[in-house]
Amino acid sequence: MPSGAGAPLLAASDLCLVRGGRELFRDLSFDIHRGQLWQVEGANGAGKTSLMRILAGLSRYGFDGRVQRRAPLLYLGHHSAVKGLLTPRENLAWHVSGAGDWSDADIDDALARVGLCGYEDVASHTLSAGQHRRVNLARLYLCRAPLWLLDEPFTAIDRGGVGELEAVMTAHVAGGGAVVVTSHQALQVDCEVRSLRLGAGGAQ
Amino acid sequence: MPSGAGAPLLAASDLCLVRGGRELFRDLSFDIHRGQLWQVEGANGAGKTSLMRILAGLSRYGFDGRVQRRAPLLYLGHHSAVKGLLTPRENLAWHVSGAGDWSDADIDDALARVGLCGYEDVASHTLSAGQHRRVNLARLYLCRAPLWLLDEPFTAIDRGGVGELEAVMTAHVAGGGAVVVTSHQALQVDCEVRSLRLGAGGAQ
Amino acid sequence: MWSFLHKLGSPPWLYAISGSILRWLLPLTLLALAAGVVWGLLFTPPDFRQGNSYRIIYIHVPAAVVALAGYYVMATAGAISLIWRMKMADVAMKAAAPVGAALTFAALFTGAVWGKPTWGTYWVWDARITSMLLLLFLYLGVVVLYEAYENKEAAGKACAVLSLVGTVNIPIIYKSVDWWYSLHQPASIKFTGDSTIDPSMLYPLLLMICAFYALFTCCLLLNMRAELLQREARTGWVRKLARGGE
Amino acid sequence: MSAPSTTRFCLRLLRRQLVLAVRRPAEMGNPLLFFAMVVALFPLGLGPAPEALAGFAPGVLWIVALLASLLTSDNVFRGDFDDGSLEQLLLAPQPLYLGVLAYIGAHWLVSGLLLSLVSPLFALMLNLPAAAIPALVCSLLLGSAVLSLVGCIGASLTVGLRRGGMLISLLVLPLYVPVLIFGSAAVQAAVDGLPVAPYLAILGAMVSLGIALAPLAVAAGLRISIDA
Amino acid sequence: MSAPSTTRFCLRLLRRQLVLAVRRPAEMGNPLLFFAMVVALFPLGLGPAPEALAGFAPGVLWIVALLASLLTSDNVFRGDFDDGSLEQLLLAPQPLYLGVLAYIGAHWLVSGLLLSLVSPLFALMLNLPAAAIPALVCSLLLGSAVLSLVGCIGASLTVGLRRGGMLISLLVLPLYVPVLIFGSAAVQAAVDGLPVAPYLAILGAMVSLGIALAPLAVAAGLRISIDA
Amino acid sequence: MYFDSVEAMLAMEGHGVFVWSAYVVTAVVIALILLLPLRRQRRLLRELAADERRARAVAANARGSS
Ligand code: HEM
Ligand SMILES: Nc1ncnc2c1ncn2[C@@H]1O[C@H](COP(=O)(O)OP(=O)(O)OP(=O)(O)O)[C@@H](O)[C@H]1O
Ligand SMILES: Nc1ncnc2c1ncn2[C@@H]1O[C@H](COP(=O)(O)OP(=O)(O)OP(=O)(O)O)[C@@H](O)[C@H]1O
Ligand SMILES: [Mg+2]
Ligand SMILES: [Mg+2]
Repeated sequence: MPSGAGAPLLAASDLCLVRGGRELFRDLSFDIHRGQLWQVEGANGAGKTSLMRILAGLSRYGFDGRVQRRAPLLYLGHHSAVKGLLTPRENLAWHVSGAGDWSDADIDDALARVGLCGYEDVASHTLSAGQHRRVNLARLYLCRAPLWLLDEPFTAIDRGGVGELEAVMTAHVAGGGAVVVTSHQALQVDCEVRSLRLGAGGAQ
Repeated sequence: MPSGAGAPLLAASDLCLVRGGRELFRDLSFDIHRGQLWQVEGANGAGKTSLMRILAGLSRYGFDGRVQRRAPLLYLGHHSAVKGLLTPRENLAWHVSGAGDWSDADIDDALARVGLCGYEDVASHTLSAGQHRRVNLARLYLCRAPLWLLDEPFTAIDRGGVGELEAVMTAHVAGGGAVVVTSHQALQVDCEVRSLRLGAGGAQ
Repeated sequence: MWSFLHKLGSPPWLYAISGSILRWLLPLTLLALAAGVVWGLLFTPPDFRQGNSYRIIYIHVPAAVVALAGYYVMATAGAISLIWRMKMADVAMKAAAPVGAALTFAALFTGAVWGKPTWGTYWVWDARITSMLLLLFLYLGVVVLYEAYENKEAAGKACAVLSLVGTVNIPIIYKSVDWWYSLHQPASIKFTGDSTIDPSMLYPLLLMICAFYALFTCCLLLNMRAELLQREARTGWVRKLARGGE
Repeated sequence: MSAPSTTRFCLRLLRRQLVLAVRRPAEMGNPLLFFAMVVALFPLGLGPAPEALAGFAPGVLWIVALLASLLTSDNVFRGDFDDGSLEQLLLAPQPLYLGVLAYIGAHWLVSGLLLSLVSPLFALMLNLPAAAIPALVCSLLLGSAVLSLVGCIGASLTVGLRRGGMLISLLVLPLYVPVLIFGSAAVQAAVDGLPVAPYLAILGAMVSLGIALAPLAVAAGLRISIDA
Repeated sequence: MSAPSTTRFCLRLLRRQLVLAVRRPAEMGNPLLFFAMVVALFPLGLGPAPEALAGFAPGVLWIVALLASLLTSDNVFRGDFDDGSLEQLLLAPQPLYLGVLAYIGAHWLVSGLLLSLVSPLFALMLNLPAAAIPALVCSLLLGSAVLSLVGCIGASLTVGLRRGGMLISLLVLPLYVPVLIFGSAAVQAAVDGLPVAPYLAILGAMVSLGIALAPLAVAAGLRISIDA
Repeated sequence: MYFDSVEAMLAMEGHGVFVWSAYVVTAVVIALILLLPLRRQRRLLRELAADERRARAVAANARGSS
């Protein structure tokens, strides 16, 4: 599917946010179409997370402008949404249960692809920081929502894991999805990366 | 001070750790001398955090081997130890209060150096993820302990911040301190980096 | 003496010696229990005031006495574990708690059931009964705290701290409960005369008390053996045992 | 896109909550043990005379049940808020009303239901006449459902607050008062040999009203808390 | 290296804890509000006859104070454990005993002390004779210090547990019993016109014992919890 | 033997329910505290033995294939 065809999955117009007396961004307008990969960049405190939450619809007050969402979306935030007392398998099964019917084999397969083969049945709180996040990232292999909003997905992930995540994102974009990702690292993907730079207000 | 002179700041001998039925490392012995920079590497779940906690003395049961600490140390872990209801200034003042007497100017200076100038007096829970961690990292500018144990200090920090942290670490090592750091990124420092690779057991 | 203490700290030795003790103590205990029960239930005359309901005494009193003694065993083991850092003391303390809790429950239950025919009610807030209830809570606290920790070595230490705090507190708790009881108006019901017990009733009671002490020892050793196996699962002697056991 | 039916989704959510409760036996046993121990405090504080105890047994049992429910309801959403699961629930396509009902149902099952079932034991210990025990169990069954419904409203409003403390008790205790009054009145009526049914009917009406309205309030509260 | 004196360090820790409490007024007001509301529940649950109320006022006031202290002590170390501050405290060169004492002291100041100071108000609401009020305040002042000391032991042992639930109430309530007995006995003695001093002396002895020993247990508990 | 018949023994002049329920519950408690650790010990040993066999099989496989 050619990039930019059809109605945008998400349209933001005139977004403007002031927090703690600082203007983080103003008059931000953009359309996210199928087949696009957007990277939101900016120093610490530039407003990346705030923007992502506005796009996802989690923040509904305190900003100006309009966001129109025309497709189901997947949002992964700073928190891993993994319950320590459940096993990775139970966590993943619960996470994807809202969106479709997945067999146990699908779930184990997704866990294996994020390198958690052999850890399916331990309590998640015994996992290391990176493994903990990987449980959540395994959703990317099972998710059918066309629009992904990923807030710093590479946190605590080792180099091999980052490469695989980039591959998944590329594949999703190539298959007609769209991805908005924040990261402090440069993305190594073989598709066009549109950059959204948030400027002022951050740590210098 | 030449690297390796005198008694080691920390001596680990025959460390061996089994967690959840997996052997993470065995017969690990090393001495950390003044003027050395060690990077602990390994995939997610390789046991880096577990090793750091053993070195710091926070884990005392469940491993074999001996750790001798001969100098005060500074440990920064996955958790930022920043209280949301206190301001960055209060947080930092409290953190360094155990080790020396610092004037308010010193503290503001350290906060400015991590890019938090202007944020000294807001409640810490309104800070962004990276700024939150920066409050804790500001301790590095005030710390007189010769041995630093830093567990993934670059998490959530933007590119500029990473560069500055690397400069601080280099300066500390050049000044006769020692640093043990875990990170998934390659360090860009102009001093020798000794690498400690933890192998088996991690996510593949 | 020192070599004995040293041996006591060695898991394989403890495992072996407890095995050979159990081999004769366990059958003996069961035999004594059976004999005591049959004697008490069938071969003693009824009490002139309480009739046949007094036969509960043969399990009530031993259970209560041993449950109380059990706390001291547990607390002593906890103190040893914390002060001399002896791992086996940890294990013993952990092993004593569920047994003590079970016996305390038995004492409470039999007491309550006995209360209905004699006092007309299942429960009164008498000093001794109340302190028994508190003892149950103290035991349960140790059991639940141990289960809540994942790292069993840390769990042992935490329970040792708790039981040590308990040792300081137990006398205070008992004294205060006794005092509380005498402070408020006395309950209308009293325990029946204790020393005026007839020899024909006394001997089976003594037998049962001894049997319950033996039972406590057996359960303690059994629990310790299971705990040792779990803690030492990765060591050579347990592996050898597992291979031989098949 | 074959999204699974909403009912299935909610049943899964309910199961997840129950699994979490069972994995944390101390959490589940806690309302019961708390109940047991606080009930035991009353004779210690007020004196052991059996008649006096029987006199205030209905009130004491109800107040302690209410406290047990209050204390556990604070945690219903807290863990999910802290680890980000709540955001995911709000973003799920299924109606939030039903998801919230699953949370409330799980809370009632592991606190109210269990507590009602073991309450006869404690009633006996406080010398409550045996004739009043069925009334106690029934009123607790119904009343604790209302307590869970109302408690979750308070929990949803306070879960996002950093300075919340146990603010929930301030919000929720006044709303608990009618339940306490009718609940303990039901037991007292049974003690006095009066008919109990009217009280139970009122409690039942409260339950129905609560099931219809409380999840709406909880859903709104959660949306606000996520934003704070 | 001029490490600041240990006393200064502890005073700073105490100040930090107090600042945190003041920043969270709901947290600080909470024991008071909880106290007020639960005390208000009793007339509702037990019936409002004034003489009856006066009869059980000493016990009820003490039980509610005890619950308020229990509920807040669960949180003493929890926040610091979750955000890593506790690791830093354990790694500090100053003796842990004194640091722990600062935590306990702060907890007593914002729960026990405040509660004792406002208790006369609630005592009047429950028709407690005015003559007994000094005894109530004194016994609460001393007794709540013991409650804080013991409660922090429970908190330190359970802070690291993922499956802890409100396990602390199981660990701590049996140990609270002596305080409850002597505290309510002191008030009862004052109501009956008997001398109160012996009871207060016993409570004072408990405080001294607690200050000497409890911080040791708390320090040991924290070291274990950090490791679990 | 004090009682004349089995019925008399069961009834115990009206106190039978209390006496026998106390004895039965105590018997169950005793059985539990004896059997639970025994069962746990047996299960642990069985698991360890299975582990051991698995490890040996893996080692044998590795030797066989190389
Ligand atoms: C739930 C209720 C009860 C509890 C918790 C309980 C608890 C105890 C305890 C702890 C002891 C051992 C005391 C010691 O060794 O110092 C004991 C002994 C005894 N109990 Fe009970 N009891 C209960 C009910 C009853 C009833 C209803 C009776 C009979 C009417 C009874 C009769 C006795 C006798 C005769 C002794 C042995 C004599 C003595 O050592 O004083 N108990 N009980
Ligand atoms: N409490 C525990 N019980 C059992 N296993 C544990 C526990 N904590 C950690 N582990 C295991 O120890 C291993 C190492 O964990 P650790 O946190 O040290 O990894 P790490 O190298 O720091 O990884 P990361 O890069 O993801 O931070 C993991 O495989 C984890 O499953
Ligand atoms: N609740 C709040 N009240 C006031 N200001 C806030 C609040 N939350 C965030 N801010 C401010 O908004 C700014 C942007 O925060 P945000 O979390 O969006 O940054 P970010 O770009 O995601 O940074 P990072 O790279 O560190 O994650 C920060 O300067 C922060 O101080
Ligand atoms: Mg961010
Ligand atoms: Mg790590």
